[in-house]
Amino acid sequence: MPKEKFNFIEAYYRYKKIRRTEEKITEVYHTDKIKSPVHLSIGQESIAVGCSMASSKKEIIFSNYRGHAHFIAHGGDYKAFWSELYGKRNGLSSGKAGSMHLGDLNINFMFTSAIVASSIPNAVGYALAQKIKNFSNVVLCYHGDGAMDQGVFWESINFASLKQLPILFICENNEYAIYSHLKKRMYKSNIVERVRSFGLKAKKIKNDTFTIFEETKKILNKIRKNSIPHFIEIPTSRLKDHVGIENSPNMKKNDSRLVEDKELLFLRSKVKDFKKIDKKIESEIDTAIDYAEKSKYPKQNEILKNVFSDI
Amino acid sequence: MPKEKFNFIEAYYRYKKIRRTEEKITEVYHTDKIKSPVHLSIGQESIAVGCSMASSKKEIIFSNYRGHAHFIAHGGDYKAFWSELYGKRNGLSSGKAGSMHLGDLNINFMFTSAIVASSIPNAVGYALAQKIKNFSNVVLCYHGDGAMDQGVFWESINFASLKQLPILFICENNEYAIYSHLKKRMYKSNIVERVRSFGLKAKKIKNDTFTIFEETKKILNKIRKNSIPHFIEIPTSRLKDHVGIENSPNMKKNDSRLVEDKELLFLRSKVKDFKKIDKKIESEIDTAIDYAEKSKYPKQNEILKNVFSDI
Amino acid sequence: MSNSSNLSYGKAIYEGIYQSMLNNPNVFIFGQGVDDYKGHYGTTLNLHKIFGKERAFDTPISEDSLTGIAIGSSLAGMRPIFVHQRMDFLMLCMNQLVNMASKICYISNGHQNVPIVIRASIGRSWGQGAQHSQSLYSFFAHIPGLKVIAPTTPFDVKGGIIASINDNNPVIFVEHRMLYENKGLVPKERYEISLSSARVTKKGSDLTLIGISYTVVDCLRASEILKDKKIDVEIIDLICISSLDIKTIIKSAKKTKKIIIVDNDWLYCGLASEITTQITERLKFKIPIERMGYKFSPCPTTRNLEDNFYPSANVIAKKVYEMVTNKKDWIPRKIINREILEFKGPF
Amino acid sequence: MSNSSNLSYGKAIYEGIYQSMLNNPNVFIFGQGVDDYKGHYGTTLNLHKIFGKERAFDTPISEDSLTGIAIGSSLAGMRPIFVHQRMDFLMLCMNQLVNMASKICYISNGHQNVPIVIRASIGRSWGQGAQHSQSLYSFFAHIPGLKVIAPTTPFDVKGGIIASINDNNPVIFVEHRMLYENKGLVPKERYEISLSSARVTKKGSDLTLIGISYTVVDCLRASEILKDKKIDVEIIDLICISSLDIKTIIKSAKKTKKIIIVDNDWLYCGLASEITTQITERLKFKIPIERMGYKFSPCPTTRNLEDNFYPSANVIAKKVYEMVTNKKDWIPRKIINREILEFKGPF
Ligand SMILES: Cc1ncc(C[n+]2csc(CCOP(=O)(O)OP(=O)(O)O)c2C)c(N)n1
Ligand SMILES: Cc1ncc(C[n+]2csc(CCOP(=O)(O)OP(=O)(O)O)c2C)c(N)n1
Ligand SMILES: [Mg+2]
Ligand SMILES: [Mg+2]
Repeated sequence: MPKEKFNFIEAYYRYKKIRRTEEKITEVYHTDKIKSPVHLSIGQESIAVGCSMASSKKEIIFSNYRGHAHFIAHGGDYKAFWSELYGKRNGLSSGKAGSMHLGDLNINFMFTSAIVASSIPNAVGYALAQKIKNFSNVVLCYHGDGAMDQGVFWESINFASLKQLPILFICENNEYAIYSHLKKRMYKSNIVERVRSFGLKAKKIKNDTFTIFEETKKILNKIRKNSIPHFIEIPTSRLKDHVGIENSPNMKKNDSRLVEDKELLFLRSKVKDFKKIDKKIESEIDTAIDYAEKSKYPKQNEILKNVFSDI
Repeated sequence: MPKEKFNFIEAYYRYKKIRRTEEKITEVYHTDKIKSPVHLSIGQESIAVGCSMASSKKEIIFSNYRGHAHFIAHGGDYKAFWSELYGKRNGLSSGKAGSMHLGDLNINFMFTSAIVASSIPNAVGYALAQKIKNFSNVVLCYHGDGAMDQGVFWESINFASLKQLPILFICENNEYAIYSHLKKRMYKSNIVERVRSFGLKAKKIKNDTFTIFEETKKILNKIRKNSIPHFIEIPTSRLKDHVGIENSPNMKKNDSRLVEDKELLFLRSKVKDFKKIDKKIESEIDTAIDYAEKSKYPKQNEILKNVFSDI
Repeated sequence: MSNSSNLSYGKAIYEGIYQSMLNNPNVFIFGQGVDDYKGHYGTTLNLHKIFGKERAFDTPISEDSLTGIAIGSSLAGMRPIFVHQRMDFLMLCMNQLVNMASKICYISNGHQNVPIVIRASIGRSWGQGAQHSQSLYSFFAHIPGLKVIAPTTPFDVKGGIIASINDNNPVIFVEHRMLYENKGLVPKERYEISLSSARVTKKGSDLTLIGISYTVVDCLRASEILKDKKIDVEIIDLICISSLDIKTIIKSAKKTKKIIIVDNDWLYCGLASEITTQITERLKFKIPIERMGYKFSPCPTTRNLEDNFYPSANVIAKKVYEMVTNKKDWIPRKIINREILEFKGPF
Repeated sequence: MSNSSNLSYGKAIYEGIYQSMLNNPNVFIFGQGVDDYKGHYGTTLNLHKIFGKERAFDTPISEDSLTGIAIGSSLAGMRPIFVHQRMDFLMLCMNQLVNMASKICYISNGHQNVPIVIRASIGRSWGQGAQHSQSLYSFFAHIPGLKVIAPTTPFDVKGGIIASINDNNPVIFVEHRMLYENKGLVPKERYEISLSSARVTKKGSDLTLIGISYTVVDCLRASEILKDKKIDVEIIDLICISSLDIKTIIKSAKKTKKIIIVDNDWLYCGLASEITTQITERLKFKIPIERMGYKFSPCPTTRNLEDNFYPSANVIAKKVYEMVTNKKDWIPRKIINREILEFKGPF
């Protein structure tokens, strides 16, 4: 697709909405209304935006505890998202989940896990079901570079490759697992090469929204057609601390990205009426927070509900 | 080393002793004196013989439930081995271990595990200790192709590579995990390539005793000098069933290897006085079995001994 | 009964799975050796030929990811059955079972659920040693969100596997190796047993023996020996581990006023402690309750120590006699566990 | 006392480890974040600078293999300490702990042993949710060959970590997140506490509260509130989970004749059941025993459900009052858990 035809308006909207949401969380966090850990995505937006824009509504999304960006980009219920952060009854999971376990089945967004790499085999299992059932839905599995430290990652891609499953692994390589740099975890950072040796098609992709969109779109089409598992690595930076609202201690203090995000400015430059979008976003945020604030907490006796499914 | 200088007498002795021991087990098994599962090594002897002959007495050996060949080749206490199979008090572990958990610290042979791949990280940990302590002992870690299905294998080699540990992984690739062929477990059987991508020096070695010996010797020297983890894959065939004394159902009925072992014949052809060696082996076996037969079982009250170490 | 057949426990499991796969195309089964010529004690024999290799397949030795894969497929509407040759191997799956399978329904407030069945064989036979002999079912029962059952009879094992497959939650299904050949009458139809009811296997008045899985067989043998002393025990087959049928137990306790729990596992922080505790919490008066189980050591390989490791019919009978009569003057006649004596392995 | 200092629980752990590393060059420590600027609640701060990065290092997120690596290094004579930010992550290590670490000494008939320490933080704070809040220590206590302790005070945690490092067996060392800032007098020297003794934290006559780790703090607060009703409880700090100090418990039980066990975990097949069982097995007479612990659900994230999930000082006090007086007419005044209220995370 020629770059001009790319829906920059939508891209800017998604990108900015993620950024503003995370900033808003940072602002309200001191009130302790969000009584749970938050793992912010500031700096990593382009991946969620590019991949989500390349996806159809039928894709199945697996993410993790750092899932705000993916959730918002793929269009999860935004009001219920804020209510969930606030621990309210009309949140995505009635407050039982919180930031680390977002999910919304209306957009095939699976409830996420806070155990590193643990939902990667779940994504593979979902893809296996697609293959058994002869469905053409592709599973998208977002994960960090740290998740590749876990043996289960290698078992999972081995199985995906063995059974030739319709799945795309998206490695958001921010080079850190909490404060551990990749160099303290791998002898060489040859992620793509390692994955490729397991029989997947693997590629490193430049981190800009359009390129991510374009490459992902191509890959998703290939997967739909041939059911071959793919893997992409996208270098990125987490500008915030691993968890919580401070700036990342791994960033240089005067890192320019902390003041202005080039990618965001670029996307904005492509959108004439960006102020209208900004306004829309602010109003969506305000509405959602208002909704969350006014909502009720779950009742104490709901604690024992849904331990088991009685459907 | 020129092939002529190779100690063929010793090689033949070790090879034949393993073979005859396994055959003897097959003969006595029906008496039910060995009341535990046995995983025989018939067909895989050359690897144990070649690697053990390349090792010094200082090497540390990790093996697994299919450990008879390694144990005998590296010179483990042979009488205590038989006593252990017979569950006797003067066995390697007073009968508490049996065939699946052989060990003999006099030759640095670690007690083995019956959980696939589970002692691979132990081997890496031992190598880590060598590195911390500035010792130059190399750890040998024998394992099957099936062990590479386990995530812990990949975590373990990642760590060995990260810390540049003095360890040699020896993959006895008999292509089967019980009755599961490699093809049912890996998309491509590119074992060496996979391991290499993790930063180890990796190589596939032709399966004959001399080549294995020569290559291993070179590699061990390199490891001693530079502490770089290595991996070798050696194709082989398990002629017996996964467990027990029957022939392997995965072998063709008329497979020539079931009647005559070419490698054994070749080694024999290099040894003038092979009959003397044969006799020595038979006498060692008879003595050991006699010793085992005549020994006592542990007393019932020993069951609670050594649950904890009180050293 | 023409609507029943005399089936072995192994065949009964097979029939339950076969009928479930026939009934529901979302049911599939996998695990090491599922499609080999032994078919996990016959319980999966030729399923791949009948239902195709996408619905019954062999796997890499990757227990951790495969559990995750089972879970993921269940989120997509499938009903996977994951077979393990030994319970011990489940230690590799604990993260997926404890942190994922048991939590997803709750985390999603009921939007998602995880209908998976994890089959695991436990038990002795002969020389299995420390790593192929553990039961460990109390681990799973400790976790809210998991169900655990361990049927003893062919009837219950067929109804149990069908009920587990039909259940919308993760079920750990515990099978004992020494039971696969035991036979009994099994209805031909597809039927379920309750996942929260125990069974009174034998009525009696002098003392209640509570067994689970293979120890029920030990209890039955003990009760035979105890006839020599005219002692009449009641035997309860627990069946359900995570959902204790305390009603049935209390009813029996009130009648016999003496209880021995014969567990298939270590006692410390185990199932027998839970049963003891629930009984004492519910009874107004004090009755003698004893626990029997594995010796508190890893399982030794050599036979004479191994025999000492497991509770046996003889040891159970002796304990019953002592509790009922307050005397220690009886040595019960030796009784033989045919299936253990005859077991020649190797597997 | 000039030979003691007023240290936090976190600092006390640090001191125990620092002195052990100084004393024995075979001791080393590793785990995610061990060398970062937070140093696992200060307990590992700068150890890599003092002892070098070979003896204190950060790791990949590979819990399974790293447990195996700890075990392997211990076979070579090292004494590794493996640090986990959450107990929940130990579910990835179960194979190495249950099938390997606990069995090697026995399998080798004492020729080998595994002196490793596995440190794991448990506990609430705030919004930790289902996967960062579990205790699960009963799993380890269930397995012969593993030791498990969970000290509560700075004194015990220092003596406990040193004793664990010196022990020749695998020890699971349980730390509660809400205790790291609690202060107390701690001797400056290197000393050990017993790995099989409980401590009577407070003498009393009306009822015995048995706490473990953080619930001891809850029990102490409950006993404060109970003074309003002139009820005088005895409090036992269990400390040792795998080796129950039943003597101390029975002595107290004979005195107060009423017991409440406040566990830090789910109750079903858990530690509280084991304690209840051992008490009833040893006492000739019947006394009331109650168990309190987590609600039987995964831990919910939202605060008002979370508050209901954990046993609190208030709920404990109320239960004590009811058991002592047989009345239900008292609503204890609200007491505040400072450390929980003040916790603003995020970690
Ligand atoms: C099994 C497990 N071990 C450790 C942790 C603690 N932890 C939480 S996030 C994280 C880092 C993960 O890094 P990565 O996968 O790169 O994702 P990122 O946070 O960088 O997005 C760690 C170690 C965990 N949650 N689960
Ligand atoms: C974790 C685990 N899963 C399954 C088994 C059952 N099992 C025993 S040996 C074996 C095959 C191992 O194959 P491989 O590593 O190639 O060794 P080989 O037997 O061929 O020498 C399996 C699956 C086990 N012991 N441990
Ligand atoms: Mg990262
Ligand atoms: Mg093999």
